Amino acid sequence: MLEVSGLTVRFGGITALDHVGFTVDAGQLVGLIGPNGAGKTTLFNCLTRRYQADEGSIRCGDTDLLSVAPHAIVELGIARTFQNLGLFPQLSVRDNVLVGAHSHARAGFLSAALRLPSVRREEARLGTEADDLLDRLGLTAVAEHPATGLPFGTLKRIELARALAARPKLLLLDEPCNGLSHGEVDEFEALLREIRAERDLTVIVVEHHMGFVMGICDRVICLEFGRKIADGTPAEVQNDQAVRDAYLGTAA
Amino acid sequence: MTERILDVVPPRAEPASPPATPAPPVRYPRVRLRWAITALLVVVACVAPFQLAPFRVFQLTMVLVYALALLGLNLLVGHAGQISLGHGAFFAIGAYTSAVMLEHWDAPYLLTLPAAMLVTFGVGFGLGVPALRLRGLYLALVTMTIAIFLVPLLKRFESVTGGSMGLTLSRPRPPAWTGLAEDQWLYFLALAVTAACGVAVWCLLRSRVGRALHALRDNETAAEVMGVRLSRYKTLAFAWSAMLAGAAGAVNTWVIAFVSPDSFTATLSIMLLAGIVVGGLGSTFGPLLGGAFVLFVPTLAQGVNQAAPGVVFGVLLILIMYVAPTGLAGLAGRAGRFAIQLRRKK
Amino acid sequence: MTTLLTVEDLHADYGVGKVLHGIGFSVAEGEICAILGPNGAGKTTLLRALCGTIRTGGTLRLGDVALPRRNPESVARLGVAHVPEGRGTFAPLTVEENLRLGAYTRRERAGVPRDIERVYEYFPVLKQRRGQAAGSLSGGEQQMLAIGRALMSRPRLLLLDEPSLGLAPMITRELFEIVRTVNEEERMTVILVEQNAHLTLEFAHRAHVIETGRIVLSGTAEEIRSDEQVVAAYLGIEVV
Amino acid sequence: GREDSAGTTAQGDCGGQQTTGITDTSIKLGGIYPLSGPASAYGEIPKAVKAYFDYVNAEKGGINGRKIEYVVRDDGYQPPKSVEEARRLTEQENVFALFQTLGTATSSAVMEYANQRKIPQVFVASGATKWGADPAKYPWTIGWQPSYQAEGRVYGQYLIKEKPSAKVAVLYQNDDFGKDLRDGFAKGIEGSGVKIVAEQSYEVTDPSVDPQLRNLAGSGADVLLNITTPKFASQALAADAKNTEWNPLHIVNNVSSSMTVLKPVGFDKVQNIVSSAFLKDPSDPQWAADPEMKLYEEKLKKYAPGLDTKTAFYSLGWASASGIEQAIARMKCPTREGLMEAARSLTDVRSELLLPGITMSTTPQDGYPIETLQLVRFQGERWTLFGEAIDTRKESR
Amino acid sequence: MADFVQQLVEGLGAGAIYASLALALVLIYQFTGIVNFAQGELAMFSTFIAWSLVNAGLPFWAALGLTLAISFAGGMLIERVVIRPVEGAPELTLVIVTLGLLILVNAAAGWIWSFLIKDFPSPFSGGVFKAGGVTLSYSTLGVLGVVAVVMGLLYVLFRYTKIGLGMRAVASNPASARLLGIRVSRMLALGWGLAALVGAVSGVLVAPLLFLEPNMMGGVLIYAFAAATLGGFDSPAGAVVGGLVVGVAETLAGAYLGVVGSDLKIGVPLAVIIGVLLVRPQGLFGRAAVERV
Ligand SMILES: Nc1ncnc2c1ncn2[C@@H]1O[C@H](COP(=O)(O)OP(=O)(O)OP(=O)(O)O)[C@@H](O)[C@H]1O
Ligand SMILES: Nc1ncnc2c1ncn2[C@@H]1O[C@H](COP(=O)(O)OP(=O)(O)OP(=O)(O)O)[C@@H](O)[C@H]1O
Ligand SMILES: [Mg+2]
Ligand SMILES: [Mg+2]
Repeated sequence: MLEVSGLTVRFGGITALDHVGFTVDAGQLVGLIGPNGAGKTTLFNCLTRRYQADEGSIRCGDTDLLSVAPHAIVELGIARTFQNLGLFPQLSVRDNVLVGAHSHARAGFLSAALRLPSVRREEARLGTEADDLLDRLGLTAVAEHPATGLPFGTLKRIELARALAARPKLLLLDEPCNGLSHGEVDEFEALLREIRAERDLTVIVVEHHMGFVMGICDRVICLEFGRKIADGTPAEVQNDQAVRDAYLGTAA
Repeated sequence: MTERILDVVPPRAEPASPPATPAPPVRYPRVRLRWAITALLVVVACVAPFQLAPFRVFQLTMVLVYALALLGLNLLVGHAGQISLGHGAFFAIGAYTSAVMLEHWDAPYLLTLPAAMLVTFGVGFGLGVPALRLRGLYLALVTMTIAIFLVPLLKRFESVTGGSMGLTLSRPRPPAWTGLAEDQWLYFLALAVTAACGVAVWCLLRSRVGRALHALRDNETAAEVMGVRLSRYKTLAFAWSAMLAGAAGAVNTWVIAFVSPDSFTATLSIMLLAGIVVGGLGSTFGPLLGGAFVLFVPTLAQGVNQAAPGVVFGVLLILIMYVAPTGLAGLAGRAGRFAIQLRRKK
Repeated sequence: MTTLLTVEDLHADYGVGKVLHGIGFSVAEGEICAILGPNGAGKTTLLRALCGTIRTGGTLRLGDVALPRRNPESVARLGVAHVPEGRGTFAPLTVEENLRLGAYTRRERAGVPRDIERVYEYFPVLKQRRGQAAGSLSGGEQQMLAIGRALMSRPRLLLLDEPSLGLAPMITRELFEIVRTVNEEERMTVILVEQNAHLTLEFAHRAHVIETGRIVLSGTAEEIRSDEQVVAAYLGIEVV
Repeated sequence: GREDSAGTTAQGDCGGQQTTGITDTSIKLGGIYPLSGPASAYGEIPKAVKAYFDYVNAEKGGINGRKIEYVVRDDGYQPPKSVEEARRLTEQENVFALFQTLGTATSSAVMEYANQRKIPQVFVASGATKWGADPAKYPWTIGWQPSYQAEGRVYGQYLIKEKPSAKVAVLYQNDDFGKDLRDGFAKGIEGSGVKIVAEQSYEVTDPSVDPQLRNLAGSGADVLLNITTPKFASQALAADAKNTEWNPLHIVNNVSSSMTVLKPVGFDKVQNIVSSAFLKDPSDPQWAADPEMKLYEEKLKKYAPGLDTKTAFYSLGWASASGIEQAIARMKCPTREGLMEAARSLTDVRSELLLPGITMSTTPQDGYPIETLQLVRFQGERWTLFGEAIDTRKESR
Repeated sequence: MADFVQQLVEGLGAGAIYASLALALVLIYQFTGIVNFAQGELAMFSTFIAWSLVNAGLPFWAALGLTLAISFAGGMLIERVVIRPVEGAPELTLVIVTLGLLILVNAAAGWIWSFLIKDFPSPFSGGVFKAGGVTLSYSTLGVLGVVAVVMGLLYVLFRYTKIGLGMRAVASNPASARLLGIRVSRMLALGWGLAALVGAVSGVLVAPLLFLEPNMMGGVLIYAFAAATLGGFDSPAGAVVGGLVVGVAETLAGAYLGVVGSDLKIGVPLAVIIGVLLVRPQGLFGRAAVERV
């Protein structure tokens, strides 16, 4: 499904990614871990064309991702959430989710301004879909609330809803458990499992919460200083000495 | 000892704000209120020209003209989040397109409206290209310089534009069947165009397009990740915004029957921006309130102090921003909600 | 032990509805005090109230002085440092400039370069990035920067809002060690808001559990940890 | 439609003519000026006009027993605003006539409306030719001061006589005023040995005309025709004085010939520059004993205390107010039609402060009241008249 | 050739004037994050104060010193009275408030001192300096010198002082700056005061060349905006280089590009700006905003 090879990104003197290569099979749930500044988010940014890769290639199915325009990434079925939240603060929660469905609608300026019947139908369809999603993620009560001033955990869930509204095949989650308490992490884990099964998702998740990563992932990749230092089952990675030294620390 | 504040340990509490089984989605009274206001406005708008003196009708016509331009500016600034300090230029281009067609080709005046819209759409699309790269302040200042540049440019092509003398035209006569006076007829023309554009913009904003504009205003990166094609939406927002300002320019030509470069100096652009900020960025009725501001407040200022109307106008502008930092529409909305709350409490 | 911070009947809101409904507790000088509670309980709001960024009612005292209302500058000048939710780094400024700003209100300037070095020792990655714009750091690096910046003012009271957010497990542990070090060596008082209740209770002296804007449970860290029922009910963690 | 309902009409001899804004004891006039915005300097003019009317009302009992009410509105020099204000004056204030709308573009915007509604727009404060060019199409509009074109021709005539092979550099404001004057000059020198060798224009938004002047200096011209508004005129005069290598004969147009322009530059730097005038200059000591001038100074002090009588804007306002007084006094019918008829049939009528030998004359076909100009030269601390007053009527038609 | 050099020199002279006001714009932007449309009018008002003082009989340099002090205090006062009530309001609200201030100050100056032009003494001697067919007046040289000095001072202020650091923090994130104990309001007032002071310097430099009247700075402001935009709004060096480029481009275009002519010459710096900004949207010397997700 996804094939990354030799991916290198540099910023001035820093090499944020250094010849990283791996593949992800359809349906897999891959955990991406590594110390702070290892390049995890940078990798996501390359996958969604936020950053320009200096070397290497990324293929998604038959497409060379690096030659796709940033806005067209979502059309290939790739959606993501952001580490530091990337919501639209002045829009309602519902509208945030509807923006997620942008790529599944066709209305243009003129047809929308004239409110052609096709646009009306499309809006109705998107509306129902969004409401279903909100319902599914327990956000109905805050649907009309602007996406600011809600607790951090709720905001993270809205981001997930928005990403799901794009009906992705590949979902990239950047630290989804941030700010969740222990119990909430468990709930989220359950939710993610269900959604993944329902929607046949391939997921890459960056997370520092080891309980979550080890519990849910089929496979874990560990980066350090932009290099891949481990790639295997959770158990393998957890016992890898390099990973322990660089990331988990002795206590883990 | 653990200090127990509750006697019974409750099961894990639900998250604080969202209750698990929600009440039916909240419908804000605001929404119903907006429909009520709209209905009221339509009635008032249709009755007014038969009740008011011709001069007042003329003033309302001008309010509508400015409101139309502000509708466009609101789309760009309020909804797409790009600042233009040069919208007077599009207003001018619309006005000149109409005037030139009337003067040189004797075109039927109604035809000049779509023509003006087409021309300004094209120009706006072209000028939207810098808007792709520039943000906020930089875009504002570049558009301002473009507006300033337009004035000598209009003077340069004297044979077409009439140079600095401008073009003097005559006002369209009402068709006999209407039985309307000229002012009334112009008023209804302006009303029809403004209302139609208002409805179109309203529809536009309540669609995927509107949401995409809002999204790119709030967070460009996230919008692009969600599939919003920034270049397309930004240039089109610019073009549509220019087109509406151009439409306002064309109607302005019908009403004023005179165009000259001096009619469209940087002052106009600045007044338009002030108008939409005062009216309320991103609000439904902001353009209308802004239009009223542009027309009435300078008059009010000279009523207060004729020796230096600018002093009064400047003070008024600053005061309005104190009282309503998010615009008059926001202020009206707040007042409305307050009233509703008061009624509920009783 | 003297009391450093006294909070009585604290109320707070964001203009729409109350978030804190009469919170009262006190923090002794040299204590690490943990505030725990579920999402949206009002922990962040409590810290904001303490540092004066939101509207409040009730009494707040630092030592003998009442904390000024709605005036975070003065609160900061009384020796309260806050690592806010969302970090609040100055994106266009460099890492080092951010750190220097942490010491903005300090009278003695001589110790500033030394303290910058100390922060670099705590978080070596910051040293590597010292000339880089703070906005370009990774999430975790920014978190480190925010904590380092707060330490630069050598505060009497340090408010930490989910400091482990986005930090790698190893760094999280180190962070807690650092908090313990400054607490012990400099008698810096710390109020720690955390989701990672287990780890927090290991380091804190006292803890308060907040739910929907009220304190529902208070005690020493030991007590709370040992009361399994409570821990399971409120904090949703199995005790190891 | 409703729009015609407001006006009133006369009975008797003048039957059917409009009597809005005029009664046996009063007459109401409205003026539109830029009191705010970039052209606010002109906002000084109505102060003197008002003083003149106050004086006439208080000391002469009005004009033929009719006291003058004078309403001033601000248009900020924006044509759409001028239309609005013109309509406010006529429809809300019910003025009898628009006396002085200032500026070419602004007055043009009003012209269509005034003629359509048959409202006198008299003595427009602008020297564009259009006010008198088409009396058949725009019978309700008439200018007052010598047209810019006429002024340009005067300078042309002067050069042909004095410097028959002059090479002229022209600096002009890029608008109707600058172009009209330049065109008049070009027409005036047609077929003679005088040639324009360089031209530079500027925009009112330009900070300075120094660059333009520098470019003109390079042309090797020996005459500089300076067609600018006051601020830019000062800049140009100063720049010319500063450039010691280029010493052309400097002609400055009438608009900018006032002392307020020359004084900041320094009198020593503007010696022997040439201009033209049709009014007595209040700062010129030669008129110190002139009764008209004494009246002006005394009454302006009395009715508009605090104004500096030496300022040319005030003498202009004073003179034009006196002009409208003459026209109103000559109305046969006390109607709008009557006013236009009077304004269009003036024969050698003097208004206050006109230079000796200069009068107002119109016919139904000739819509230019003042067409005579006097050449002046700056010497010492004042303008001195030289040569005859030049009647541009003779050359033009 | 000499002619070309002469035009170049004159362009630099004009550019230095634009730069002087652009410096004030950049200063206030750095301090407060505001684009101050009233900056030119405040400079004009300060110059009128200096003019009044000179006319009241004060020696030029004393009047100048007093004016700078008054301007500084006036700037702080304006921040207190006019800006503080809308502190924290949306950016455009602040822009409109400064526009209101522009209109207000312009009209007030006209009301107080009338719109008639006044001459203003030049601080520099009137002579010229000649070399190889090129004349350079001392006043141009003086303006360039003052601008260079102000630029240097600002650079030091921004980069090397504690206050400079604090103020950059305030401009980038006021809420965070507060948490660190930086007195934001005082910083903003200081910014307004300093900008008014630099503006006053600009006004005093400009007035002898353009003559003093309420609309004196209108045209200059547009070019100063162009200069700051070109150079990047966060760099004093950028403001100066931007000003010089704009001045030279405009002057040379007016002199040598026949089609452009003096009426359309403003289009040339405009084209330069758009061209530069398309390549470097943050301006020549500006720093690109870092954005991370
Ligand atoms: N735009 C940029 N400019 C300069 N350096 C950058 C930029 N983006 C990322 N970096 C650097 O690249 C490195 C990798 O950053 P990245 O955000 O990918 O880390 P991460 O693995 O996601 O860390 P964390 O777990 O803290 O989020 C960091 O050291 C960061 O400072
Ligand atoms: N800026 C704001 N405007 C309006 N309401 C707010 C704002 N910030 C927080 N709230 C509300 O206040 C309540 C408490 O929020 P707070 O952020 O203090 O919770 P928290 O305990 O810190 O939660 P988390 O663990 O998610 O950080 C929430 O219900 C939230 O919706
Ligand atoms: Mg990351
Ligand atoms: Mg929180």
